[in-house]
Amino acid sequence: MSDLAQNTLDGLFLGSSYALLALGFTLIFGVLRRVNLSFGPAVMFGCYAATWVNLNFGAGLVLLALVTILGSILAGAYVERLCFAPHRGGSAIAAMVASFALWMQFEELASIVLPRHLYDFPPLHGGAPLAFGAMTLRIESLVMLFAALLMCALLWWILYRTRFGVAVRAVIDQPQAAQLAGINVPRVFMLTFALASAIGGLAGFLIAASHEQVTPMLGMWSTMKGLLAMMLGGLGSLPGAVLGGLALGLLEAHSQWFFGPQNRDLIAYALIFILLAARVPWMTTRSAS
Amino acid sequence: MAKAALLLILSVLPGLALAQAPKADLACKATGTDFVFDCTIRLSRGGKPLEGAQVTVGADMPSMPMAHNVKPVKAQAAHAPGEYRAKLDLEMLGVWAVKLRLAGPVRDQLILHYEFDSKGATPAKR
Amino acid sequence: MSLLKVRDVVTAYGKIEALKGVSLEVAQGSITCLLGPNGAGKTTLMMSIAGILRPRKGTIHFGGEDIAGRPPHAIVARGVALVPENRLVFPSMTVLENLNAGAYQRGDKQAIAEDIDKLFARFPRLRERAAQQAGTLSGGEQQMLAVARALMSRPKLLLMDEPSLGLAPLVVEEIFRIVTELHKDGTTIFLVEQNAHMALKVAQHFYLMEQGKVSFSGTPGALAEDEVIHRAYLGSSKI
Amino acid sequence: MDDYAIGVLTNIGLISFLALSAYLLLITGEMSFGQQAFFGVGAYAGGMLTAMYGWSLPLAALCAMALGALAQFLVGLPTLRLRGLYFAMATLAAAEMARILFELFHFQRQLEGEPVGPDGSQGFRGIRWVFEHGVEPLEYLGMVYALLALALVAFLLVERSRLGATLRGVGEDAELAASLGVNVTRVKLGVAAAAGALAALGGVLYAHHNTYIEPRNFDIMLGVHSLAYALIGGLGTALGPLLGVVLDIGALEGSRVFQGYRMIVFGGLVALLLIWRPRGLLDERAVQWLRRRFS
Repeated sequence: MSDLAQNTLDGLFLGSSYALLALGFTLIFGVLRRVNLSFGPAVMFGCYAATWVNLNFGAGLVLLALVTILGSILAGAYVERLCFAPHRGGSAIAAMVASFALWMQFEELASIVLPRHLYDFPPLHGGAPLAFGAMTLRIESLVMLFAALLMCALLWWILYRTRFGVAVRAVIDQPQAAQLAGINVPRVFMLTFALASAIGGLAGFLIAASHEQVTPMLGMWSTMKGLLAMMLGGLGSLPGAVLGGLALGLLEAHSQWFFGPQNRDLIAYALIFILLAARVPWMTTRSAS
Repeated sequence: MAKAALLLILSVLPGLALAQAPKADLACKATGTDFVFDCTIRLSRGGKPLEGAQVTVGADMPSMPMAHNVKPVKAQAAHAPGEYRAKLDLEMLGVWAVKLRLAGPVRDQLILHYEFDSKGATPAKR
Repeated sequence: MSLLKVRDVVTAYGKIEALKGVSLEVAQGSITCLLGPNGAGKTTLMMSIAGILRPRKGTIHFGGEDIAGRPPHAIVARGVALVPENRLVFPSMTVLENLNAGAYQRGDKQAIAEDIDKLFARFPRLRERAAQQAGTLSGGEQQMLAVARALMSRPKLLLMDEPSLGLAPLVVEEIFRIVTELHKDGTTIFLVEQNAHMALKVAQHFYLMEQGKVSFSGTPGALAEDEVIHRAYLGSSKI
Repeated sequence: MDDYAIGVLTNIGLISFLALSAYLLLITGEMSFGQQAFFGVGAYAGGMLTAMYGWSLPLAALCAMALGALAQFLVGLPTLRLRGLYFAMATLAAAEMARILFELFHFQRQLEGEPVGPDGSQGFRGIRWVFEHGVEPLEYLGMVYALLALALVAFLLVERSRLGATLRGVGEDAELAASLGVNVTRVKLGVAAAAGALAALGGVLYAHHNTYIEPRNFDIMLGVHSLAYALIGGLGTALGPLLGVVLDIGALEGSRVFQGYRMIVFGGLVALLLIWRPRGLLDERAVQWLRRRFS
């Protein structure tokens, strides 16, 4: 029985990191109707920037978090200007392939700045994990879960209680009507991109801290997990992103326990394929050209 | 081109000609300059050292080998029989698939996986 | 004194010139109407004025300043609001949220609340549906919401692109009643309309457009109505 | 031409099959992230038939193409009604499943005391048919380009025929095409099988050129690259994807002078190119213009 509980805890921890990534993805997809394949690599850029700062100057956790988030925002702005702004009225595929081209840039830049295959990253809390009876819970898990919930609440407050939120939802709902209502749509795109990149940066920081390491694979990993969680939760829906992330985390934790790591990913992909093929309603409501 | 087309038609019948495949192992150490390694290659065939072969050494990354690769270099024969030396300039560290193309007495190709780090290279365990 | 002066505006989609040098004026406080067959460029002109499309040549003076090519949000800030063709409400936002979005550029919370009450008085059906998602409203109700949302930015000039499109005759009557009421309150209206008969009853001045150019300008009495309708629907082909 | 140049040209040739496969799907309105899986199916099937069972390369290639076609047909069947990003994600999931299955796939035969065959993540070594039959690199290059020419001729013929118009019709607006009497389901499944076969052929040729394959060769990177080739080169004609491959691999080889910064330079160029030509260099307009000038 305690294995089930332990797996569920681990699943929630993993799932909350996916949820944060999926939130960033969904914000961009919701507003721009575009897939940003450079979302993960921008997060990796942030983590590498923080690692570089830590290696050269040594820095406290808060400063590292800030550097990660700022790095991700900077990288996100670069991607938005080069891949998404020029293709606003144009084709979604061109924007996506352009973002893939920049992914190549980020990966090579990372391997130039920090060539080693693996760099360690300071953990959030050095001490031993908390123990309740047979179950152990690492501080990182608690912080990750708390961060995910906090970010959801913050996003909900921004979207439903601020003027910027009205603008974002208007642009998501009907971009031309938003223009006519006097909303500066290009600015909303940029600010939303920055917000999404910040969320990604936070996720990247927490992921790097909980794994206590940074590798070049972080870019691909976070793009894939964010994309899958977004798909699982329903394309373009913010609550869906969180649910999708948690569901993916729980699914992976449990299937890893019963079937081993490689089968874990196999099962996750199989589930996504079956759900898509069955055209389950919550996953295929929003049209995605 | 005509020979290639002829070959296409001729060899439709199944045949099991499995010539003796050569073997190789690699010893590389870092040279101090970024990502450049000095490698000695020991070639053998049927247990005997393989001498007098022209060996070109290249390397691919496992993901996207056609694009992520390094320009091959010609290895020079070293003093010991069946030993060749080459300087390998990789673009980044990590696991590389080292590709040895042999010409001369035997024409073949071998691919060995090694993990390259700041010190040298060790066979990659995957 | 004309509030809006359009001079030799040329707008093109790629190589196709939808507007081939359009010039017209909208007098302050008037209802000016624009008639013309489908594809004459009426909607293109509206979108060029509102900034959705960027004119290649020509000027659009509003209150003395040239707004041609300015982004839509800058034009809304100067007091021009467009009620677009087929309405374009925010479907998954409620009626109230749609109205608030219309007042996006305004900061005066108190005045916004008052405006909403005034609009609910003018459009009672919208008050009943205030908490409903705009996508679930009927065509006529969505048209009213689109007009109300445009009014939330307190425009000096209201552009209306075929408000009667696809609506039942009774609803069209109500739309034109609202247009005359707005006119009485002092709003200048530039109306693109297919329904020539209704439009000519309310307008003080009208223009006819054909193939991207203005082909007639005058007061409703200046041209026999059947001649107008003939040219408005069939273009000026001589039979 | 030294071995290195022949190697690059051969790579360009065999990857072009993958690019054509992605292009074929793109013009029928389907964005696939999964062509690398069928490329892998071809590589594994072809490699096993020659290295483990002594088949000849041509026969093994034909069989591998059939398997690739069948595989994509089976993936196409349940995803018929998916469109846009949903279809892309379904193909991505299917391709990643294939990659993981390759990782789990251990199946070897003892030949002359040596285990030969796929060994999971250790990969599949010793696909040496080309060396055992004394095929010179130049001959192999000739064979690859002969097959590529065949495929190209087929594409150009189809594109001028009614079938070509039907494909693009389904791509532009499937409902409209259906209303004109096109059996959209049959077209989509036919295209899926053809695309699978094309990708598999590329895979077979790659396996025998490289003599070694491993699951990580067929990851998402290759999938998105196959889309990028078609998009950079242009969606107007079958020559577009080939141009994309030449630009990609050619520019990468050419830009060795940038040494470690190749990807940064190349990635930037691709992004800028797409801004200038969102549908690639040889897009529909360019093709029309060229046809007018030369016909």
